[in-house]
Amino acid sequence: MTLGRKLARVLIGTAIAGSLATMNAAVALAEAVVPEAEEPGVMTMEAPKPSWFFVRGGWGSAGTSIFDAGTGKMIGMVATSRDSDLGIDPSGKFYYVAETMWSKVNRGTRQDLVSVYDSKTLKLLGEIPTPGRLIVGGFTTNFVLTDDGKTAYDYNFDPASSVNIIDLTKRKFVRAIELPGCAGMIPNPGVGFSSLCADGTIATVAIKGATQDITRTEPFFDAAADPIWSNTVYDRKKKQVVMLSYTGVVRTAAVGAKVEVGAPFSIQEAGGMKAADVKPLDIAWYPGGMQPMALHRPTGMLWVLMHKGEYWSHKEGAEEIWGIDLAAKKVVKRYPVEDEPSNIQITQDDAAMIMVNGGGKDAVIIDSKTGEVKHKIENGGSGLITVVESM
Amino acid sequence: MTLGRKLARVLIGTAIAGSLATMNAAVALAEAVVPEAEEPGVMTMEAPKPSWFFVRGGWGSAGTSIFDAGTGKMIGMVATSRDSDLGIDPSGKFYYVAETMWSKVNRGTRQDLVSVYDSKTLKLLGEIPTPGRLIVGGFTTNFVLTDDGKTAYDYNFDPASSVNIIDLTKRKFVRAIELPGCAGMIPNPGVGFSSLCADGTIATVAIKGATQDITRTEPFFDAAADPIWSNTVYDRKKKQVVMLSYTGVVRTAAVGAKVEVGAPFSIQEAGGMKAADVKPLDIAWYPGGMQPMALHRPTGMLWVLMHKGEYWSHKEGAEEIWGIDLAAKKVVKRYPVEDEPSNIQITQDDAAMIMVNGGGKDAVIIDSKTGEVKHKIENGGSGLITVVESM
Amino acid sequence: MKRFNPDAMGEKLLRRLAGGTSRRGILSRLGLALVAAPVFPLLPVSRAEAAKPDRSPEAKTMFARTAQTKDDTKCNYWRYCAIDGALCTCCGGGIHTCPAGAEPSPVSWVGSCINPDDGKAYMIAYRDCCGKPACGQCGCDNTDRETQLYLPQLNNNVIWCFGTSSMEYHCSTAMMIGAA
Amino acid sequence: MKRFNPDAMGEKLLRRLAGGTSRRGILSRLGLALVAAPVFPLLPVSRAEAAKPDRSPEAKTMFARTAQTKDDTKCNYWRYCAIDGALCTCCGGGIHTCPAGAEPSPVSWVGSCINPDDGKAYMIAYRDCCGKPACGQCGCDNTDRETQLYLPQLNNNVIWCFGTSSMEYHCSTAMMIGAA
Repeated sequence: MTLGRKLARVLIGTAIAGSLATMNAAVALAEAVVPEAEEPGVMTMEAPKPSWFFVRGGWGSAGTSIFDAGTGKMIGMVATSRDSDLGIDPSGKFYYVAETMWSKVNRGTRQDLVSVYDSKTLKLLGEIPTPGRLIVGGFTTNFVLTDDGKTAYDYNFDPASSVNIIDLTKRKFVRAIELPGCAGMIPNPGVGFSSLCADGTIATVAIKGATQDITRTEPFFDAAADPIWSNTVYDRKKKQVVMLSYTGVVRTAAVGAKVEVGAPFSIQEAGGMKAADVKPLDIAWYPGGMQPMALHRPTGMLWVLMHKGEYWSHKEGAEEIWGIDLAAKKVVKRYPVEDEPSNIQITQDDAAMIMVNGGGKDAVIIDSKTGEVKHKIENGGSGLITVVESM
Repeated sequence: MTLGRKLARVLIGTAIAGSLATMNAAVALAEAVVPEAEEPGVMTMEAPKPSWFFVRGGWGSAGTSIFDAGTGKMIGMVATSRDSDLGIDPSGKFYYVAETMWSKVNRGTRQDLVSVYDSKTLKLLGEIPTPGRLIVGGFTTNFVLTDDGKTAYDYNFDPASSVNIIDLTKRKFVRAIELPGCAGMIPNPGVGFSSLCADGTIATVAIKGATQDITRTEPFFDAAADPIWSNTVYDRKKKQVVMLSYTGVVRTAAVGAKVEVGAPFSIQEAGGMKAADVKPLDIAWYPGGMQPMALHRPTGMLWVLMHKGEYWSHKEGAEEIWGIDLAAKKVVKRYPVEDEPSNIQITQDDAAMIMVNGGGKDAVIIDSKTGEVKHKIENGGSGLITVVESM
Repeated sequence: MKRFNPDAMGEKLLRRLAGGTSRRGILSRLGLALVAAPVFPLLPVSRAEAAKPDRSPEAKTMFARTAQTKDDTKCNYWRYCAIDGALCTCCGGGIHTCPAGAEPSPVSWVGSCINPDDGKAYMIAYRDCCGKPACGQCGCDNTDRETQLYLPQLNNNVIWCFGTSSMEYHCSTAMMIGAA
Repeated sequence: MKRFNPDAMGEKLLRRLAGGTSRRGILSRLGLALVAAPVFPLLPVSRAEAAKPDRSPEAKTMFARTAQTKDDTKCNYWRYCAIDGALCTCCGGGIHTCPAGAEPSPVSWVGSCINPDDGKAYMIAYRDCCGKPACGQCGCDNTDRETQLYLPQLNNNVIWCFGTSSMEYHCSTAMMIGAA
C-alpha cells in the first residue's frame, strides 16, 4: 500500500469515526495564513575532520556518534550495528562499517558485510558481502584500511583465525588468509599487514597477488603472562606501531617487510617509580581499560589510562591519565580523571584534545596541554573512540 | 562449514602457530582424572504462574524478564524484540510475541509476525506472518488474546487504524478489521472486542464469521481534554474494564454485546479531597505514568501511581501509590514510593504483590497489604509489566 | 464552535502537514477525506482559534510559563511543549532539519505551543527523523495536550516514521506550521 | 616443563572441552590437531600442574584471596575468576546450565580458579548461553589470567557462541572441568 493510500485511509477513517482535532486545527490555521511555516530538510556533513571524535555507544548500541572536540557538540551519527567495526576512508569520502546481522534480530540468516556510507550525506552507498568476521566490537585492529584506502582487512575468528581481504574500489571480497595463532591487524604499507601472535611474536603477512608469505619476529613478549593489548596504536607517518603490556611495558616496532621491535621501557620507571610486575599483592600503578592508550602522533606523546592496583586488574578504569614522551621515555604529565574511564583517544591536530569514556555516563573532553576538562557530554557513549589520522 | 571443521582449523592453526595454553592445561588435566567434571544443560521452566511478573526492559530492549514476586529472583526471559507485544496463552502452554523486524536491523525488508514460544522450553515453535502492527510498545491493549486462547487481536496503525485477527490454533492470520478513530482492544468474550475511540465512546466490534458489526456507546469522555489511558485493565471474571483518565476519573464498564459504562468517580474525592481538574496552576494529586494502574481482581482493589502537580503531567512518575476499593469508591491505602515509577502491576494471587518500575534502575516489589518493600531488583527492567490473570 | 470549511485549506498548508512537496496523490485524497468529514466538537488545539484565546499566566501550562525562546537544544524551548524523544538540534540536525543520513517522516504528530515572546500560540509539527539508531542526546518528554493512541495525531509515544524506508527512530524535530 | 602426551587425553575430557556428547567428528579432528602440535612453553594456566603449585596467600590474586564458595549468584564466587558477562545463575539458569530457551555454546573460554575451601586450582570452562537477548542481571567482569584476542581461549571479550544457531549473547556459565 502506498503512503498516499494509507494517509487517505486514516483521514477518512478519522473523519467517519469521530474527533479530528488536528484537522480542525488545520482548518482554523488555514484561515490564519502561515507565512512563517517551515520546510523539512536533511543536513549534510563535512568530510571527517581531525577535530572529531567518533564514539561508539555502550555494549549493544547500534550507533557511533560524532562529536566535535572544540565545541563538544554532536555532529552526526554513523549507523554501526551491534559489535560492528568502523573504518574511515583516508581520503574522507566514505565510512565503512564491517558488521554482522541476522535477518530476524537474533535468529534467521546470518549476514556479514561491509556497509559503505557517503561521508557527507551518510547515505548507504553499497554493501559488500563477506564470509564472516569476529563478533566482538571494542577493538581498533579488527577492521583496518590501507593508507591508500583501496583495501580493507577484516579479522575473522569462527573459531579459526583468518583475515578477509576486501577490495574497496571494486567493493568486492577478494579472498581470506588464514592467520593461525594471531589476531588483529597492524597496517604494514606496501607489504600487507602485521599481527600480534600467541607465541609472543609479530607475524607479517606479505601479500603477493593470490599468495602470501608469512614471516615472524623473534618472540618478544609472553602472551599469557604479560599480554600486549590487542588495541595497539599505529602511526602512519612514522610507520611505527606502539604496544602496551598489562604490566606497563611500552614497546614500539617499525613495520615493513621485516618488523623491527625497539627496546621496551617500563611506564612506571618512566614516571620515576619501580617497574610493576605480575606478582599478586604488589600494589603499583597499572594501565587498564579496553582502549587504554592514545598516541598524539605529531608530538609523539602517548596517553595512558592508569590506576592503582594489583596485577590482573587490566580492565579496571583509570584514576589518572599519564602523558609519556615516547622519545624521552618520560612521564611528563599526570592528570586525575573521574568516573574510571576505560577508553581514551586524542585528536591528531595541534589542539590535541583528549576524550575519555566508559566509566560513567559522560564522555569527557580534556585539554591535553593543561588537563582542564573542557566538555562533559552526557550519554556521549561508552565504547571505542576513533579519530582521523592525517596522512 | 561445520563446527567440527571450524574447531579442527583453530586447533591445528594454534598448534602450528604457537602457544596453546588451554590444550596444555587440558593435557595436564587429563592425567589428573576429573571425576567431578560437569555436563552442560538447559533448564526448563514451569508454566506461567500467578506469582510471576513479566517485565519488559527499557526502550530499545529486546527481552521480557520473568521475576518471581516471592523471591525477587529471575526465572527466565522471553525474547521480545524492540517495541513488540507479549501475549500469554490462558492455558499456560505458549507465549506469543507480536513483533516487527527488519532483515538488516534498521533497513532491508520489514517483517511483521507473531512468534510462538513453548512456555516450558521457551523454544520457538512457529511464526505467524501478519500484515503489520503498530510499532510502539508499552501498552497492554495492542495485542490481546481471547479467553479461550484461540484468537489474538493485534492492533495496527499505519497510519490507519485496524485490527488483525489471528487464529492461534491454526497459527494463521485470518483477516483485518478497519477500526477508524479507535485504538487498542478490550476483550469482549463471545462478541469480539471493544475499543476506546477519539469521539469519547467505546466501540464494540461484534465479529460474525467474515463480517462484523460495529456499535458504539454514547460519548462519555473527552478524548482531547481529559483522555483515558489506553492501558485500560480488564477483569475476565467480572467481564468488566476499568478506565482511568488524566484528571483521575475512574470508570468501569461491563462488556458484552452492549457495553454499559458505570458511574464515574473522582480518585481525589475517593481520597477525601476535592476532585482535580484540567486548569493550569491548580495543584492536585494526579495519576501518571505509562501503565498508571493495576487491578487486584480477587479483591477489587485498584492501585494507582499518583504524583503532585498540575494538569498535563500525566507521564510523570509517582510519589505515592494509592489503593482504591473500587466497590466502595474509597482510597484505603497510600504508600510512598521512591524513584518516580511509571509502571505498576499486581499479582492476581492472595499474596497481591505489587511491582513498580520505570523511574530508577530498580524494579521494586511491594507487599500491597503493608506497603513494605520486599525486593529491589537492580536492572529489573523499566517497561511494561504483565501478570497472569486466573481464568 | 467553528465550522469546517475545506475550501479555506490551501494546498500549501496541506502539504506542510502531509510532508513532502511531490505528494500530490496524498493531497488530493486528503482533500476528499476532509470534504467527507462531519462536524465535531472542537478540541483544545483548535479552541485557541475558535474563541478569543486566554493568554494570561493563569491559562498557561507549567511548560508555557517556563518556556524560553533562545536555546533550541534545551527541553524547555517553547516549541517542544509536546515533544517526546531526542532533540534533533542536539544530534547534528536543526529545529526542522534531520541530521545527515536520517529521513524525515512525511507525517507527524502535532502540538500547540505558546511563544513567550509574543504570547501567541503556534501549531508545531513534530516530525521524526528515521532510519538511524537512536541519537541518545537531549531526551525530552513534554506532554502539553498529549493524548492517547485513539487520538494518534496528539500522541507522542507512537514512532512517527510512516512512509519512510525504515521505521527506526533517530530524533525529533519541531517544525512550525503557523499560528494556532 | 611437561611434555605433551595425547594418549593421556581421554575422550571424555575432550568431549567436555569441545562440548556436546555426539560430536565425534570434532573429537577425532581435535585428536589429530593435538598430535600435530609441537611443544610450547607452558603458560600459567598449566604451570599449576607442571610445578608444585604455590597456594600461599602471597601467590593468590586479589580475586582468589576474597573469593567465596557459598553463593554462585555473586561476582566473587570462586569459579568466576575470569568470567565476563551476566551470571546465568541470576538469569534462571544454573552454574553449568543455561536458562530455558538459551543454547549452550559447544566451545568456551577457560579460567583456572582456586577454590578457597580446599586451596586447589580447578579448570573452569566459561560456556556462554546463546540465542536470547542479554539477561542483564549480575554483570561481572573478572580478569584473572585473562588475555587478548591472539589467545582467544583465555579472552573473555569474545562472544563465545560458535556453533550455535544464533550468536546473540544471553549469559555465561562456569562449568568445572577438573583439577588444574
